Amino acid sequence: MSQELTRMLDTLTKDIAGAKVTLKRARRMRIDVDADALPALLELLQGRGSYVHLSAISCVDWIDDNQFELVYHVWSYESNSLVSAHTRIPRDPGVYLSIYDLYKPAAFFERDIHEMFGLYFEGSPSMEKFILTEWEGPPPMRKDFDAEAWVRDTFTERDYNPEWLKELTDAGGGIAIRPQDIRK
Amino acid sequence: MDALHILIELTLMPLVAFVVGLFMVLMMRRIAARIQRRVGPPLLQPLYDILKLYGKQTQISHGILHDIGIIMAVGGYIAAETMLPVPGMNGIADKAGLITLAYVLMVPSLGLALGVGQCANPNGSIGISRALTAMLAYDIPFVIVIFGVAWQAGSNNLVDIIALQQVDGIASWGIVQTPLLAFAGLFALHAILGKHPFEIYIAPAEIATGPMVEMGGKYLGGLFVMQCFQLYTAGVIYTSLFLGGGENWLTFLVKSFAVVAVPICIAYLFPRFRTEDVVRLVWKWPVMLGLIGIAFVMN
Amino acid sequence: MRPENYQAINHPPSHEYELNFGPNHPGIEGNYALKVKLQGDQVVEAHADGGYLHRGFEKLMEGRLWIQNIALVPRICVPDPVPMEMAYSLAVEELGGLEVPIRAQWIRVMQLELSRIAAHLFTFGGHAATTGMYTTMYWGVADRDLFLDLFEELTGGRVYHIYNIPGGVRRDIPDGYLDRVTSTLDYLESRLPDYDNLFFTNQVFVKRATGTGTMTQQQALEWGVTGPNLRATGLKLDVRRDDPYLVYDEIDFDIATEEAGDAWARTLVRRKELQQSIRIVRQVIERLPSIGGPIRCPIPNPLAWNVPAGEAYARIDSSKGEVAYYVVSTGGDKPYRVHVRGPSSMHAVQVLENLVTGGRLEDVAQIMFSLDACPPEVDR
Amino acid sequence: MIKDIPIIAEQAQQPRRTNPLAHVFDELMNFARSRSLFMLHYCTGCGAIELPPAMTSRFDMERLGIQPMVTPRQADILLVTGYVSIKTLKRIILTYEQMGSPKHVIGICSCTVNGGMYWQSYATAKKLDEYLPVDLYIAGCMPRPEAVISGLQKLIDNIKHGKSDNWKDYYQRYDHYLGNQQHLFGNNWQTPTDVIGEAREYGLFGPQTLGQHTELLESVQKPLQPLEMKL
Amino acid sequence: MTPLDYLLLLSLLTVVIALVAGHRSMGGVWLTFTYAAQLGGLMLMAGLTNQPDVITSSLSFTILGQSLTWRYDALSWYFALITISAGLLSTMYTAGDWGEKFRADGGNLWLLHVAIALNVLSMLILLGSGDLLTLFIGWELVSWASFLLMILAGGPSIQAAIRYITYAMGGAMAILAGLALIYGHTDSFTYPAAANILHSLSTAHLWAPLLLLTLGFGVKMALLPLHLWQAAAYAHTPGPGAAFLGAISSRMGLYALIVVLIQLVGLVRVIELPVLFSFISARDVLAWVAAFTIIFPTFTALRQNDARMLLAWHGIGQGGYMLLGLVMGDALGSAGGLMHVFNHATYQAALFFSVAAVVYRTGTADLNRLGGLVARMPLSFLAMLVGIIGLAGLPPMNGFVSKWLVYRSLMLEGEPLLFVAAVVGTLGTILSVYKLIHNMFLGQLRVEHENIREAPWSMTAPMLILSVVVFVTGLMPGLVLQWIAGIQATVGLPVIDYSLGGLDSAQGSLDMLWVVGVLFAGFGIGAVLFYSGGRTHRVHQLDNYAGGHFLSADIRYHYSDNFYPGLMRLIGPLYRYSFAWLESAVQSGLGLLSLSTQGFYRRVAPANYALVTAVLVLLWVML
Repeated sequence: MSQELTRMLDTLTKDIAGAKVTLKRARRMRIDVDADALPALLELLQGRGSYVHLSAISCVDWIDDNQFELVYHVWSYESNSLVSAHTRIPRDPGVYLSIYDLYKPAAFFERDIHEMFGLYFEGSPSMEKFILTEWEGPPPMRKDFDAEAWVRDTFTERDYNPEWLKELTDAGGGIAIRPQDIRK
Repeated sequence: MDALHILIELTLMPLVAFVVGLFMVLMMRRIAARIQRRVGPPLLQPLYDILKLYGKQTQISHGILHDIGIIMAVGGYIAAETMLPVPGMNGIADKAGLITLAYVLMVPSLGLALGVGQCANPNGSIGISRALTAMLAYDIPFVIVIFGVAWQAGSNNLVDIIALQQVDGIASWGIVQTPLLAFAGLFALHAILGKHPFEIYIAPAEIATGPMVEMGGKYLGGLFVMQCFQLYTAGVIYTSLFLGGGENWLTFLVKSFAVVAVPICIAYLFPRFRTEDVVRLVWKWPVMLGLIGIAFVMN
Repeated sequence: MRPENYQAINHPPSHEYELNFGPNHPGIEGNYALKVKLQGDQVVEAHADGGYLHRGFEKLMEGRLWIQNIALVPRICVPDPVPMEMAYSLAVEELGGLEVPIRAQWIRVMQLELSRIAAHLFTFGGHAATTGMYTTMYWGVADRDLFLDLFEELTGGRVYHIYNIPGGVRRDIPDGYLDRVTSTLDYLESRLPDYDNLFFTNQVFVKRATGTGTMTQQQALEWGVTGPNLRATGLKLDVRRDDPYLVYDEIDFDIATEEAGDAWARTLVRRKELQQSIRIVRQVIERLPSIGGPIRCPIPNPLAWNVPAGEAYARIDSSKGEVAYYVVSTGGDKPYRVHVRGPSSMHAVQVLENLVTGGRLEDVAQIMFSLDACPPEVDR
Repeated sequence: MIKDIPIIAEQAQQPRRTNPLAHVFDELMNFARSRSLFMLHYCTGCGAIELPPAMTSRFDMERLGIQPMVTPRQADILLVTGYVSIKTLKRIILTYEQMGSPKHVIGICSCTVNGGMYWQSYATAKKLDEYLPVDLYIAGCMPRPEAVISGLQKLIDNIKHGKSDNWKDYYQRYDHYLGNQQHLFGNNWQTPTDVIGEAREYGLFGPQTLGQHTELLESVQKPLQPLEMKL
Repeated sequence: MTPLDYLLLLSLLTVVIALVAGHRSMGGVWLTFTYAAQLGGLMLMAGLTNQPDVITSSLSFTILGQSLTWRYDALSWYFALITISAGLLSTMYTAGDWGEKFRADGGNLWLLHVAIALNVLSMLILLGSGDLLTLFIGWELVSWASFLLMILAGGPSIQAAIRYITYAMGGAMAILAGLALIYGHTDSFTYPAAANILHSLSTAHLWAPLLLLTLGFGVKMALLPLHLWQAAAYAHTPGPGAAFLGAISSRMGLYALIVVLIQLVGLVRVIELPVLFSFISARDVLAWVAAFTIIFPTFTALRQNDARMLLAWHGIGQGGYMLLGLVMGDALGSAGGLMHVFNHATYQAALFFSVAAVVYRTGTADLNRLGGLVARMPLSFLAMLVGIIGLAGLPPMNGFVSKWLVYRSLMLEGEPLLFVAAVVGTLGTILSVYKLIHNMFLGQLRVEHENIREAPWSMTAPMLILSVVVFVTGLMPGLVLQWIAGIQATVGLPVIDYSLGGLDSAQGSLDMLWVVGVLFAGFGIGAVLFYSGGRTHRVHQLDNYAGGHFLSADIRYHYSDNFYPGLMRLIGPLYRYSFAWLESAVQSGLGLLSLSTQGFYRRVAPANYALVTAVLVLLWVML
């Protein structure tokens, strides 16, 4: 079955320049495609390949390559297989095309990627913030945003050696052998 | 009847109503708990709630009307209690008949409606709109029942109606004499109490508890007091109209509690209707039965 | 809130008014908000507003070891946490090329289905409470607690189990555990007629739920609806069947469907799934004693485990719908990227907005609960 | 598992009550308060999943006089169940200020104590008691219903003995809390409730009610004056 | 010169002053004094209420051998009291800032003064009619005077007023035909002669004049199928004019109906008069017309989104209670019906004044564009509150007493369906008045209304006076009931056994002193309870529960439109189908009638027209 699938996908994608189909395992296919060819590929997958269910759009920030990788996971209820269409776009302008007119669920994922990565999708119905409406920092999922440093700057840590515990320790209570004594 | 005597009665009757009402609220919550396989609240829980609410140290008001609304809601019921005869006390029941009672009972609702309106909260306003719609629904069978009973007794005076029913025991009770009216009355009573499935105007999941939305502290306390009075009033009116009132305090209380228990036992087994379904249902069965009942009574 | 929001400006000369469902509202599931614009009781516009439960899981996971993340993932969906652990484990196993022992797979199936039962009982309670039917909620939550007890015995945690780890499960089932599961299932089955009488066939409820929040098959597919909500429109689609994971292809169960696609159909589908889950668990109980072997495959030192580079997409069917994890590894000791696809990110945003618009104020809460939307999945 | 937060603020000088019955009355009110706690129905985080079991048939909180209430106006206790994302924290503060005193905050789950397992998350606030006066923490991830109920019983005990008036601390050290809030939410932060005015009106004014942070607030805010009736 | 002459002359003087000084700034004040003088003149005749007596005017004419006389009895006095008081308060209201603004907005203040004065004069003339011919003349005068008042605002009111005059002319034709029928039998227009002949007429022959007269007077009264003109016509009349019209104008129809049904035909005869080929009597027909007049306009009012329209529709509905009470014919019912005339006039005027004050300040009466005004216009709110409690018929206001009397009478007469109909009307009233007060005064204050102020004293004083009257006559209904008892004695109805607080009767009495006393004692206890609780502090309306969200100033969260959606889902289709059908049916029917009437007027001289009609109808009767 998988062989058939691969063959079908090959015929489907032969018009798409640079599309590379990989069969990862049963029911999982990976297609690497150029950024400008991706909408055409998805249109083909949906229209001729019955891949009607957009499972997710994932975005990966390859900061070393200065690229965003967008992965469109589409599922076919007929051939019961998942195609993950991978494409990479430059990180810098961070603008890409929306596939909302093909897949309605894309609206949520694109909106999500927009606020988490700062990647703008042209033609998406709403690019307003949804989750981070009250967040003013940079898009947090970018690799160059250091959440831990931000947390350290913003919040103070709880004092784990409060006064009342010190008094207790001074009065001879607490741990029988202290860690530093063991190390000696 | 001298002035002092009547003054004592007027003071005692609301007090009795409040105390009995507290226990009716407790009964309601205990019944709910038993149906839901729980233990339920302790004996004085309703009292604790009210005390606590009146003892709140900071509370907000949205304006004078917000205050007046609660005063009217509680005061209207206090006034209405003096028109409900209890064993040994008639209050001013003979100076204000059934119709007056029915209309005085609308004063608390109107007061509450005003208070809620001033809160400027849409949830509250929707709650009031639903409550008034429900009132339009249940008052029709209610007045049909009142008409039937008043016609049967030849008087719209509750004292006369009770006296007439006590002539020869159970056989002269309204529920035996006019069973159709009694059933319609019970149905209307269920809707008046606003218990499920008629609980359209509290509806937490829809309108965040409707009229109570901005009520806190003594405002909510007032509503809790009002709930006590409401249960008591419903029980006593029905007892007086159909169960021969109270020969003595024991039978009076037994009957009133039993009357209130009936809708409560039903209530916790149902979800709530939509507004128009409430109106449709209440305008269909109790009205029909009530009118047939009146036809029997008037022949 | 900013001071300029209190500045006076002209009011829109409109007959519409705004009402906020949530975040502090009993008609909303969890900490979530739906802003609706109404005219009378007719919803004109609805806007979902999320982010109240946002913790940045995906960011957090990039900063923690592969094994540490197992403690993090169940928190993504609180009422039904097991599928989250499972999907993550499956994805990591795929990356690492781990072969899960067959016994562990059966235990995982049992745990998944028990979790589904608990989640459905909880949902029934919530759905009933939106229509004012608190007794169902009280009963449902109390009966769910029995399943939490089973989890506690198996895993040590009532809600969050952290039981599945890449490579298998943490510990074997205790002695006599399967008997206790059987007796709990028997008890639940004996309670089902009560629930039917009280809730599922209660005419007032049926009247309120039929025709509420109806979606067609076409709409459901278009909007990316999955799970019980999709099956309530009459489509026999289930990840457990279409894309079998664990040992679901060896298990005999029916896919529960209903035709109507409204709130009542969705509830009935869950009611039928409850029985199917009981059936599955009973099969597991039957087979499990005969399957020996280890409960997990050996993995390297978890604190210094570099998962081979690659990417994996694991999908499973939770009680809400399709849960999927997209995991990218660059061969380090931490994931490079984890993307969580919760089913509610469709149900609680687009689908909810669409179904609520044009509907009635009375039905907003009911639609949300009948979709069984789980806000933390949206917010992550 | 349960830990009291010591009350740091100095108690404001209470006016001496000369009526001998006042003490009895206070005892009665404290008792009524302890036996009737309305908790706000607000699921702020994942710990809320253990509240339904605690409320419903199995553990039944109503026998302790605790019942859920919908709006902050009606509620006495605010259960902050789990991590508070910054967006939620604003709502929690709004909600807390709308509640009528005496009000009590219970932090449930470890995340309210120190951020818990989300200690490095950019989206959640770490220590709840920096922003609100917390009466009681119930630690655990997540605490079982038994723990929640035992924590509530501890609170009941405290209220009965008049020991649980941390809510006064919010008025008396408003500047401190407001400062922390401004630090997190920005200098334009304002809630519709006029806490300073309330403190003044109810005699809860403390030495630290006003300070540099309240000055900042007053410089930016458009105070919401109640709509007085005008002739 | 009798006191009646003084009264009529004073009224004429008022008209003259209005003509001369109506456009001056002080004109309103002078007019107020002349109305007060008229009231004084009326008080000279106050003795009428105590004994069944008649005061005749020395003015009389003889035309075509018929003498025209004017005289006042207790009934006329009662209606005249309401008329003059309404005129007085309306003019007082107009005299101050309202009139200034009206003029500044391009309204014709002079015409308004003149129209009100003319209305009062014509109504006084009508009320004094001593025979059928003067009744008709007065009737025509009143119709045209009302028309003048309705049309003077221009704009949409023109259409409404023309609609009114069409209906009124149709009604006048019917009246004329009825009078002609009676004249055909008696050759005389005097009441005794008419009464004699009507008593002796057979059933079939009595029906014709009765039907014609009831239809004719019913137009002004806005009885059910003929009610469609009224609401728009009243609502579009400028503020105090609407209050005046709403208070008394359409009650002239009731006055005429009382004259015909009770004084001429006799209620006993009406009760006995069977509808041909059926088992119901004329009274049943009238009672059901009244019941439908209560229900349908009330529920139409529920759908209105304009405060003035809402009130005007209620004015129609409340007329039903008056007729319903009257045709019950017993002491309680007729007392209730008659008392409701007074009660309705008081609260309806107060309500219209209050709405006019809001319009004065905000410029709109659209219920969707107001809200929260109680904080800014508390006195207007108070007047409206008292007014709506009266209108809804709840204790302790006077509307409760009159409605109670009607209910009680329906109970005693054994009319369960009518009783239910009356209660349905009351409940519908409660629903719609809550909508009125909620959408205007409660709820969210719109930001553009943040800075408005209470209406000036010249406007609040009349409404507060009326509010006090509404309350006092509710507390002590005996004050009004003594006049009612006088009327009942005069027109030959059973006399009510009243006391200061209501009435004593074996089958259930009403003592408003006790009821109100206990109610206020209850409020007092409620207040003590309330204020014994902790202190409260006031908050701004944006400090409000909104599901945990922050409310901001740009959000409209005032629930106003489609206020009873649940109910409308049930009965909404009725509005769409039945009411629309009724309206179009009546409209086309009356359109046809008015067209033909118009044709008659154009081609035939009016005097001949009357003759021709009379001949035609006589022929029909003879055959």
